[in-house]
Amino acid sequence: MQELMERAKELLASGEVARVLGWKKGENDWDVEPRFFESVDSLQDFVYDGFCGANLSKYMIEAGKKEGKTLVFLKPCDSYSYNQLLREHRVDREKAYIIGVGCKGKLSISKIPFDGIVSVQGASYPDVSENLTVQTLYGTQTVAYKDAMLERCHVCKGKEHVVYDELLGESTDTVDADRFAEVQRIEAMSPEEKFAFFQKELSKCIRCNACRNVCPACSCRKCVFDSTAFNSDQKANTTSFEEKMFHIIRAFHVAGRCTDCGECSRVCPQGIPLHLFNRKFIKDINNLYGAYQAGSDLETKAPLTNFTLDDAEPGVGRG
Amino acid sequence: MYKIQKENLKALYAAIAAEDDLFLPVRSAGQVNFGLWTQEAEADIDTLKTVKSAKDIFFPQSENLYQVHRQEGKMNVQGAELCRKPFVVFGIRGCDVKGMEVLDKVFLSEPVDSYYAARRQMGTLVAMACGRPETSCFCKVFGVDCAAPAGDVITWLVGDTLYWEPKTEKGEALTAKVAQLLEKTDASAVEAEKQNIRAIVEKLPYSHLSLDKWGAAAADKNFDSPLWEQLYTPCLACGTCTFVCPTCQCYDIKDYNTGNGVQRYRCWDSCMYSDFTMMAHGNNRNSQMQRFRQRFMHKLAYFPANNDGMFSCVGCGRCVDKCPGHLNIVKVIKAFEKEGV
Amino acid sequence: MRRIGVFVCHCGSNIAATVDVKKVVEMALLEQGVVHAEDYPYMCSEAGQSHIAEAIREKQLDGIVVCSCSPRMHEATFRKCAEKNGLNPYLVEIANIREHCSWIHKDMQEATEKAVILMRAAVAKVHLNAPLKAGESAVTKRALVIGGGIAGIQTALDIADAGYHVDIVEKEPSIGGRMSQLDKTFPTLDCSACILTPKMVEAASHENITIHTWSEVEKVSGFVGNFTVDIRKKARYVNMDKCTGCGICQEKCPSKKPLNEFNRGLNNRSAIYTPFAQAIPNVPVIDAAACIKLKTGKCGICEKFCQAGAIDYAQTDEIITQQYGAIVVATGFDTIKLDKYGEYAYGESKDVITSLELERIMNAAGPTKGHLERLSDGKAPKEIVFIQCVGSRCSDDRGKPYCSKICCMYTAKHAMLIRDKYPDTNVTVFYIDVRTPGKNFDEFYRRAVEDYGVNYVKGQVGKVAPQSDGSLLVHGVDLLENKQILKKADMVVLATAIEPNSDVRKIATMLTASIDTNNFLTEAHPKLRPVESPTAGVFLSGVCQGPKDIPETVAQAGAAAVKVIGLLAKDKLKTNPCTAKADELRCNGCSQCAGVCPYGAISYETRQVNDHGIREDRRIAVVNSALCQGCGACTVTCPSGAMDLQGFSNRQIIAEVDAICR
Amino acid sequence: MPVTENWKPTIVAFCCNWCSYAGADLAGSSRLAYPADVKIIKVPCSCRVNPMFILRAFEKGADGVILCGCHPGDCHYSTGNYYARRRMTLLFSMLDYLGVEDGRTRVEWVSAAEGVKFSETMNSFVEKVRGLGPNVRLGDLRCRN
Repeated sequence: MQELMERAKELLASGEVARVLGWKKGENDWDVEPRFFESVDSLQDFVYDGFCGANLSKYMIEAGKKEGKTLVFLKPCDSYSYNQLLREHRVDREKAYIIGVGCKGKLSISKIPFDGIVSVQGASYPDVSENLTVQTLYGTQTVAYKDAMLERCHVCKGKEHVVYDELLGESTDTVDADRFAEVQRIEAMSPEEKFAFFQKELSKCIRCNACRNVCPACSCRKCVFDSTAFNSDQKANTTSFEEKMFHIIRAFHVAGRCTDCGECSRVCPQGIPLHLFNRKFIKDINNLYGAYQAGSDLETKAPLTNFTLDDAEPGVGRG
Repeated sequence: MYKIQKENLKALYAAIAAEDDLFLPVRSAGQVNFGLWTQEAEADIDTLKTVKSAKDIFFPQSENLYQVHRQEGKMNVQGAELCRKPFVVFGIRGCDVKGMEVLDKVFLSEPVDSYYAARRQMGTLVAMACGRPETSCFCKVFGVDCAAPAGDVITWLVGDTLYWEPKTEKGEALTAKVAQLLEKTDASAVEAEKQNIRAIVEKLPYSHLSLDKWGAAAADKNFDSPLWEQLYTPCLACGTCTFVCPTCQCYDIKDYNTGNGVQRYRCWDSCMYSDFTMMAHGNNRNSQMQRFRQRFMHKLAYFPANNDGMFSCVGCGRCVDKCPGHLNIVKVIKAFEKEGV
Repeated sequence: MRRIGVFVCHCGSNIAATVDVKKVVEMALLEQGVVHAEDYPYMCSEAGQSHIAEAIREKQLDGIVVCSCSPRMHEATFRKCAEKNGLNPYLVEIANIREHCSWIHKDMQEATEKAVILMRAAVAKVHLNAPLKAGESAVTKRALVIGGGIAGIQTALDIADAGYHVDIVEKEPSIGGRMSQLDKTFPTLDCSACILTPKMVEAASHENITIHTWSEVEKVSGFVGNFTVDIRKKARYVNMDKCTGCGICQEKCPSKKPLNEFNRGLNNRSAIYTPFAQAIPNVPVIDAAACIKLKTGKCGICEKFCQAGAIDYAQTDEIITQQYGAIVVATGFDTIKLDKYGEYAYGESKDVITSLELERIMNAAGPTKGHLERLSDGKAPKEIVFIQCVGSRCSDDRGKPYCSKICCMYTAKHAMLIRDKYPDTNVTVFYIDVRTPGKNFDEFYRRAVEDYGVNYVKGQVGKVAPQSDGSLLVHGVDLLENKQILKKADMVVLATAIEPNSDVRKIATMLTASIDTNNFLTEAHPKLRPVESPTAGVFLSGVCQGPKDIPETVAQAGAAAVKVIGLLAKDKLKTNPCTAKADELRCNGCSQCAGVCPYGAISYETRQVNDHGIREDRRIAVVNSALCQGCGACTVTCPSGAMDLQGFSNRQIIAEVDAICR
Repeated sequence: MPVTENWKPTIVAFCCNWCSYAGADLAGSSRLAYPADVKIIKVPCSCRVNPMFILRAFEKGADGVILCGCHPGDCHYSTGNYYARRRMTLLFSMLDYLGVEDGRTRVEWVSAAEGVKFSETMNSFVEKVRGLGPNVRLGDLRCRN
């Protein structure tokens, strides 16, 4: 972390960058927030540890509108999101100085199953095999680092950055689960079970739009669900259809563009496993049209703006 | 003071639900929210905070106002029924009860919101003291005593025993209905619990936030602070904070085309949204900084200015827990305390 | 609120016998905005139309729904009627209550209910119809033909004869193309050069034709009627105005190593060369890769001998930019590479040759001066084996899945010519099928078999094995006799599959013309628009669209020319107003829409927008309405709904859905 | 809405202008009957059909939605139906995943010459949807009263 801070200070002081987009210490160990640092002094509050899960790439849309270059720290998986935004002309590469930072798996405070957490030690020097020491109002607890990791880190895309100006820090491969296992589990259910499963999950949705607003692929200036373009502007969770429409269409709109960064599931206040929608599309795309990873490059045609003459027919494989 | 063993609570719920609708924290798909009790529902009174506050029961996220039916070229307008069936909210925490007081200021002052007023009249609040307050709790700052919350009935869960104390007429009436399930007891265990809770509350990191920089006088003073420009940056413009908040009361009114007519409904709106209070000419707050500022200025300055100093935050800490960008009212208050003018 | 009139047609009894038209009228009057509804026996008749006209006047209608037959029948009629009466034609919608209702349903109640719903959907849509106006764009009265083979020459001549200027761009030093390499042509056996050369001369001397040889198309922009094309004229190092075509330079040139492309590499040429004697223009080019002077700075012999002083080593490539109204692609073909067909020993033995190489060998101007001889030892072959379908009709990825179409006929021609000229030479042809549809084609083939004694064997060849005595052992199979054949041959000729010229992909991309999996250019409709590409203003001529023989190529070239003439004859083009349009306030500039546009109609520009008081520079999609054909692919790619299709807008379709489902 | 003997499904059929709409016309002029439950919406090309339209139909009370376009390779706009094919493949797969009965959605390629196929397709589709009964999993309850 010190290394990152020093490098950021250096670049800021030299005038090479006008600001730094990084993570700022919170009130507690875990409530780290994304932040633009405009001065060397302000970087005192810079932090980089296991709680820096937030993907900063979407903030680069706004950064591109500001004067001068912005230094941004991107984790390997964040760099895919940035690349996808670049491909869609939503960010200006000229106005970014990208430091690819090492990542050893990121934590979720909601995965630490204790009441009254006061502090969490061990987040800054992550080693997957180590434990976090958690001070709570009601005593000291420990939890394995791995058990407190975000879902996306268990199915990590790898240690490589797909776009950067320089690299700092080591990454660890944290994969210990099959990315599509949960999708497959649902696919194997009967239609009634599937319906019941999603009905239960989606009935929690409060239409807060956190999933949409955090999503680097959902970068529309005006979302269809906020506009009259389709006569479909909605704010309400009036009937269960509203959530289905919203989540199906949202997943469809990001199909072939979603890098599976997992931010939607991370931020959902109701803990809805929203990545299961996106991953279903990713799985289908991989199976039907060949393996595709959004954001991995700028050239490969996206699956939904491409075709082959002998593509599968809709509904193929149905009983 | 009465008591009932935890294992008998299901019988208590059944007894209440026999006549009235019973809302209580229900766990579904891993999350706890207030919901209607049924035999199948998984009641969860151990979880301190429901994701959404109990506000939803009195001021639903979406509610129908009236319906227009068109048939053979004729219109038929039908207003929504006001709530007529008594109901009980069980397990509401002190902060949420305080939240109701804030909502009352808005909806019960003239012109009275008849939908809300009807529900308030029909609803009985069975509050519950917070045995294990959370780090994010700061209700003390707003004068809430979570060891002895307000409500029609107050309950304390101590070990496996739920203590029950009716406080109002409504509370007494409810107590009478379920009297056969309750056992009279003295208040000693409850008193000890209150001391316990208050001791923990004292130790909570946000319990001693200072509101000196806030209140009616802050309306002009804090508006132009350069701090807003720094504080808002991580804001995603989602509505999480507003939708989990027990006091946010803004709503939008919309029409739904049912094919044969229109259903006019209202639904929660969020001042974080870019189309909040959108008018024909555009929006009077057209940057996220302005929208962000609005939310906190409203809670901490404008609302007290219009409501005898009452803040429209109750310190429940839900926004502290749920904000995807880890922004929250505590950070705002602290920033102004440290650097504000 | 629109003032809508609903007109329900009886269509005699076609509709009225099954649909209660009075009920439809009655129900229409209950719909929002409907201020007039009536029924009439024949709405499309003069009298019916006068009812519509009267209602437009009397009731100030600004939307019309006609419940009648399919819009494919009379939409144009009713639109014209509206226009004549001062109403924008796009404010008319048709509810198809005949083909989609009365004709397929028996039960009157059921059919009437459905007709009412179809009427409602049309009313709901017409509420949202916007008055659209077809745009106009001017037409540049000049055509570009890419490729100077027989297809390009014929197209250019036909266009030029109609009075329009045509430019031919040919990448080789001369026009003439593949046909100039052929010896004789089937089924008449006339000499290829004899019939081609006059056409070449005619093109060269035509006042309306400009020929750019040794040139390539570099860049294309614009749209139908208004293309702007950059043409790269490659450095020739010979001043075309000065050169007299005397040929002394080629004679004196000391660099004689480069393979002669025109003779398929079977012999060599000089560094300064014209590909063949009848070349047009008859001006040589210097092959910079082989020229000693250009490589080392020493030599300069050609310059010394050129009395006209035409040699100019300092020449550089030149870009000329020209406007065109129409572009014809006539890029032709080449034979496929045979490196995946090792079993035929091509490249291993000099006596295994392709049919096109045989053409050069048989040609008097070819490497052997027209004598049929083995390239290995110069001996006359006594046994020749022809192998058909080398790379054609191939099911694996070594060759092409299609039939190259010309091989059966030219092989019959070769066999016949050889038997005619060298009666003691035996000719055997291994074939899968002999395909000879075409005027006088089968007769021609039968002559080869019956009159000339060519030995046709139905079966494939598995291997050609060069023997130590210089002969070739052909391992074949006779499917009719069901036996293996081992045949000793002196020469083996491969009927090699043809494929589109390798440049076609680059050209298709520039023109946004689509190509199929075999790199043939796609036609706008396989049956009904065979010489038009899906991109308006781009036409197809010759083998670039699919395998063809000469008569077919010439016929298609003429057809393409007619299409071009039809286009250039117009002063203005009316554009389809149902085109896509981007809402600048919603557009993200993400460029996904351009990725699915088959016409290249979408571009992006950065401009300042005023989004409710926020002024900022944004990248916005811009649709060129002259190019857009209105398919709507872009609209679904657009996540924000910024891209919409006029006449079939998101809200219009949703209004129809709502009306049907309510 | 209870399933009764008299229940009739609402079926929306999106047909491309160049092939399938003409195919439907041909079915009509050939008097090839199919149930009146089917209501056709004309679109220029199958690629014009947005998944929003299909969900919208279900929201408002459709019991089945079918999309018809030119056969792959025959698209009037040369490539439109290829995009439609991918889009619908993914959308239908998602609807299956959510537990919506798979018989409620279908894509069929019908040329202008295939009046018989159009009619047969509609007959079999309507029969399938009738077998499934009313759509409750993807409807908005407000449209039901």
